[in-house]
Amino acid sequence: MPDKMALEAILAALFPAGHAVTVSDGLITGDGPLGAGRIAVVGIDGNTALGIEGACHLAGRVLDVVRAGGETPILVLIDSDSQRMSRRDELLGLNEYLAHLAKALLLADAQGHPTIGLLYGHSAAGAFIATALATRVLVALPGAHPSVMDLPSVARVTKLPLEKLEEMARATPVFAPGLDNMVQTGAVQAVLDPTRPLGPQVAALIAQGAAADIRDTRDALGCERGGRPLAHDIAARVVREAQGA
Amino acid sequence: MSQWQKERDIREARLERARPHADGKVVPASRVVDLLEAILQPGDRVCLEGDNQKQADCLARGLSACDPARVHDLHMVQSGIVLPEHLDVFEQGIAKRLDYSYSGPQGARIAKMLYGGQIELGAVHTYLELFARYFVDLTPNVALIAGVSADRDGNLYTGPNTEDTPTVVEATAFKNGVVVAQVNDIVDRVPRVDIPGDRVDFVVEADTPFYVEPLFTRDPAAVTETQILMAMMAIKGIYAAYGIRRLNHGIGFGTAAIELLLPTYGERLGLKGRIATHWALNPHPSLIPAIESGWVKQIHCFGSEVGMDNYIRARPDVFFTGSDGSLRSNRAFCQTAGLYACDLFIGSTLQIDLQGHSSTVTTNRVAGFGGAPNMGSDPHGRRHPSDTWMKAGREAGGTGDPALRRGRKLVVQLVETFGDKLVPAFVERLDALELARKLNLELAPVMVYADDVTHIVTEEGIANLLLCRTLDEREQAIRGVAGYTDVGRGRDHAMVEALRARKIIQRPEDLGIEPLDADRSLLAARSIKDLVHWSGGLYEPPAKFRNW
Amino acid sequence: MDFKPVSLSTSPLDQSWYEASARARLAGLLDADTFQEFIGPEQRMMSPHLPLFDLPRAFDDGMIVGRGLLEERPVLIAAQEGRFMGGAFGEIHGAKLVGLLRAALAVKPAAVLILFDTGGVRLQEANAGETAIAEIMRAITQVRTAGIPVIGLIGGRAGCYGGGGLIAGTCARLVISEGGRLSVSGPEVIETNRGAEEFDSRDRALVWRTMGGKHRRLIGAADAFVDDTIGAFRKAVLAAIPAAPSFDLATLEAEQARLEARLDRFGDARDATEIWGGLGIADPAAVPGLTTEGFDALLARLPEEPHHAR
Amino acid sequence: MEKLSFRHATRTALPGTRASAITGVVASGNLEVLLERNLAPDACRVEIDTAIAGYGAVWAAVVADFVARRQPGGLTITINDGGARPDTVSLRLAQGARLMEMP
Repeated sequence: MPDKMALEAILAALFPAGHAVTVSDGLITGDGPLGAGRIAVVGIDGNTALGIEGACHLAGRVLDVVRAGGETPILVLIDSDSQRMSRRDELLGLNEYLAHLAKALLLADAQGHPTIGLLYGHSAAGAFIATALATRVLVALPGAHPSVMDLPSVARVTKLPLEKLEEMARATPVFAPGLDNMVQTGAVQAVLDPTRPLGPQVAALIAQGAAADIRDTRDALGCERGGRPLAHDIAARVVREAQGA
Repeated sequence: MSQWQKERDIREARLERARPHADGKVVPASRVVDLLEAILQPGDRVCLEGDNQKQADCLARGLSACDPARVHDLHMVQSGIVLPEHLDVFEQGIAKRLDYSYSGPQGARIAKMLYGGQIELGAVHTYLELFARYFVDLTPNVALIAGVSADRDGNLYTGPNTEDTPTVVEATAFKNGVVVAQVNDIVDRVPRVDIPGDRVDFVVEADTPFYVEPLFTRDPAAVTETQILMAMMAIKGIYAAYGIRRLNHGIGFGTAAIELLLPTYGERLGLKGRIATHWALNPHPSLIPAIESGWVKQIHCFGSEVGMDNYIRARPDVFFTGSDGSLRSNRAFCQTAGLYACDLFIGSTLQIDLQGHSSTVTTNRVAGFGGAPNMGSDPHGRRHPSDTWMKAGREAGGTGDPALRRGRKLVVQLVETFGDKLVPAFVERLDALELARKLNLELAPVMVYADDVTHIVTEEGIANLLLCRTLDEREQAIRGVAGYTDVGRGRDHAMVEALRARKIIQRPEDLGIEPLDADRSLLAARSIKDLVHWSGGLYEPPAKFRNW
Repeated sequence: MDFKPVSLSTSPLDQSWYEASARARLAGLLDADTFQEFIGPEQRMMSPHLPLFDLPRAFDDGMIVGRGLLEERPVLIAAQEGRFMGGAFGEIHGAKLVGLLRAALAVKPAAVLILFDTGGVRLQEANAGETAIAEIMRAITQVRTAGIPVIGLIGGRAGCYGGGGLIAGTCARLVISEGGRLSVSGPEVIETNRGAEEFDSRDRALVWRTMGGKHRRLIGAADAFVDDTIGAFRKAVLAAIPAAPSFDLATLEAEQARLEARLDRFGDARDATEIWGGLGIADPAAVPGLTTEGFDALLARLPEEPHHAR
Repeated sequence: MEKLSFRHATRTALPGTRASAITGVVASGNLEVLLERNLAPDACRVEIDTAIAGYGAVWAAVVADFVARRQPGGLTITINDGGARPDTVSLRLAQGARLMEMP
């Protein structure tokens, strides 16, 4: 597996002319120049777990962009752990905070702010859903390693030996961790080429996203790529049956 | 000159050695080990109170911390082997020989230690048997008991979980033994005197309140449709048919289902006041709806149950309570009541063989049976008649003058044909026999003997063994309710149908019960919370049973 | 604690939501005999992945979707069966809900109802389940943007955990009962990762006061607290539909303010009872024991108006 | 997992006109039963997918008893089993038959 790219290197590649992106407590916020305008940046760095404060803070920044109007795109950079697992976070309603962050990103997208997720390290579970998976287009850099569930945990719950799971993981992408598998399920649309300038690649995604309608194409991609053989068809069948007599 | 007071002299010597560790009778928890090492002598018979529920855990920790060089070769005589320390003392060489009754949680470890020769086993008793032997040949030299509080004179309040304490103290204190009690609190005045202070030599203020396991709490949420069907059959086919008023229940989900069906299904059958009025029973939370609906006249208890204290306190017409208002239980008396004064025992088991012997032991667990065999046996010493007892006696047949024919106690096994993981409850041969062979026991550990059991209730039907006249009939009656187990599928279909015609076997439809009506909506309470509501907020379930 | 007589009714509306199957909940919640299922069990659209793990499958993959009437108004409805694989999201399970939400944009029902009963992602199909959850959340915001209320109902055995908790947080209104628990990481997960000192999952009273229906209602994470009966859920859903907020900047800004205020006020709280006390409840320890009536009365007496923006 | 299949001839058709019904839930110790009226009135087919292998003889007996008692002619019965005990299987089959007999 290639090493993950460091955030500084990514930012430098994205914004050769400089940027106003900062990292504090693992939370990325700020913006940088993109074409004639600016692009807002939010995210999580350093394999940081996403808790209630972090989610609240990032959502606030996203809503700032929406409130300002215009069509400022939002780039979501992700190298996170899972959601923070603690009694306090749950006591105070972590599900609301994570859902709120996702909703803020979805609202931004719906109101004309293209949202691009760029996964460059780890991400998992609720943190993944609340950030990268809530963007219009999710792409990754080589070295990214999302995992919904790591294999030792799967082994513990299913009581299957780890070796057997590793063997099964090679045959089916549906449960095993890793970037390739998330690409195959359609969750990650594309893997960027780190040897080419990142700025233009991101700009192209924004242009492509802005032109497309708002339909979610992930299940169609998952079907094409074989990672989710049935989801697209099942969803379409439900729509057909609901529209039937 | 003959010596007639050797035991008393020894007792005085023990007390003399112990006194430096006590302030009067009071001993701090930190001095327990010193106290026990002073009192105990090698080879002593010791009752370390381990009851079905409450545990003298502080004293158990103390005993297991004694120096085996000073305290060794003890002979433990106690009803319950419950705490790890109860067996640690054998591993450490502090104790050597064991006579006991019941060992639920430690059953597997006991088996291992028996195989390994670390424990020299006297016998596995029923409760009453062991209590009886306390007064004959297993009298403790030292009793280490548990209570809620004591005053400085040693007057002891046992609290609602009196259980074995009066029996143990009676045998020890009046036969030159030494009694040490652990209590949660030393108080100026105990709420009531359960054990007078002149029978208690030392009181230890325990570091933590003694441990009690909520053994009798069955969450109604876990009662299945099959258990409800069996409960319907038991109520209609046995309780109503024999008019059973005086009874004891086991602690399984099947009997909990019966308790929860009394105010609903039982009410519908018009049975209120005609059945299930007088009980020898622990305060089962699942009986609350029946009590609140006016079904229950009175209940005498072996012990208490966690969370039931306030409820019991508020229902003195039903429960036995002391002048302070709290429950007075007593295992020896309640076992006796269950044996002689109840017309029915109904409980569950893990294995039943083709004759009807049943056992809960498996080849790697030696759990013992506690009180079930006392309840689940026909007392030949009984002389008073009741309609139920006489009817059962008539069904059992016999010859000669009817006035010379004894009645029969109903002993009912309520079993689902398959247990967890599809393990069959009906077997050709009990695992108990294999265990006896491996351990070289003269007597296989049988819970209820075939000649005591009168009915078997499964989801397939009721087998009335009283009406069987030959061993062959009996075997087919058992096979005939054994469902799809190998034993059940091995039945002689023609003979089973013939037994059904004679009502030796009754199917749900023969009793007018539609299995599809066996629904959880029949339960008077479907959750622990419902029980709390039934109790008017008096029942306070332990944390692990809450979902709010 | 508070108490009331236990109902011995056998009417379907009086049956326990917690105990009922997903199908029984659907049947009881909707007008009688109006439920029509999409991709019904006879179509046998079962998980293609569970056989790899040697696990049994269900004809509906634990997710039942369809349409029906609620007080004669058409609704689309989905119900998770919490007893099958813990109600977890797998490929088909998730895709059925995705399809239902997309269908809502086309058929414009009076509401979409989601009957949650889930432990989160089905780990045997984790990538598909996780992605489906993201698709569902996106679709919910689109349905809400179209002016169709999406109402979540939580009161099942499995609770509403993991990604299910995030989906619930995306709904316009949530109805919850005492049995319902709403959270991301479950108690066992936190205990496994952080130890029993952080969260003793066997302390059920702790579990309920941290994640249970009353706490969620009190802090504003759910909008209605109801008795554990199908009839009570039905009544609450009928009340929730007209009250559902739209999905726009104003709503999310209000939610932002609500969540920030919660952090400010209660960020240092160690236990739910501290929060309840801070809300002006005189006897926080008594809250778990309150009946629904007692709890409603308590809510009515609280000094501040509930704040439901979501 | 183990697949089992049984075919039986019945004396009569199961009353009622419902085309299909489902009862039960696949869970540990539980099962779901799907009943469909799509065979000749004197035929019944039972297809089982069970989590616990090795109980073919027990299943055969349970199904044979059910067929003898309820005469489910015309039905295809498909079962997803999570390791239910035979009494639970019998109960679900009976519940399913009753659902199919409802108007």
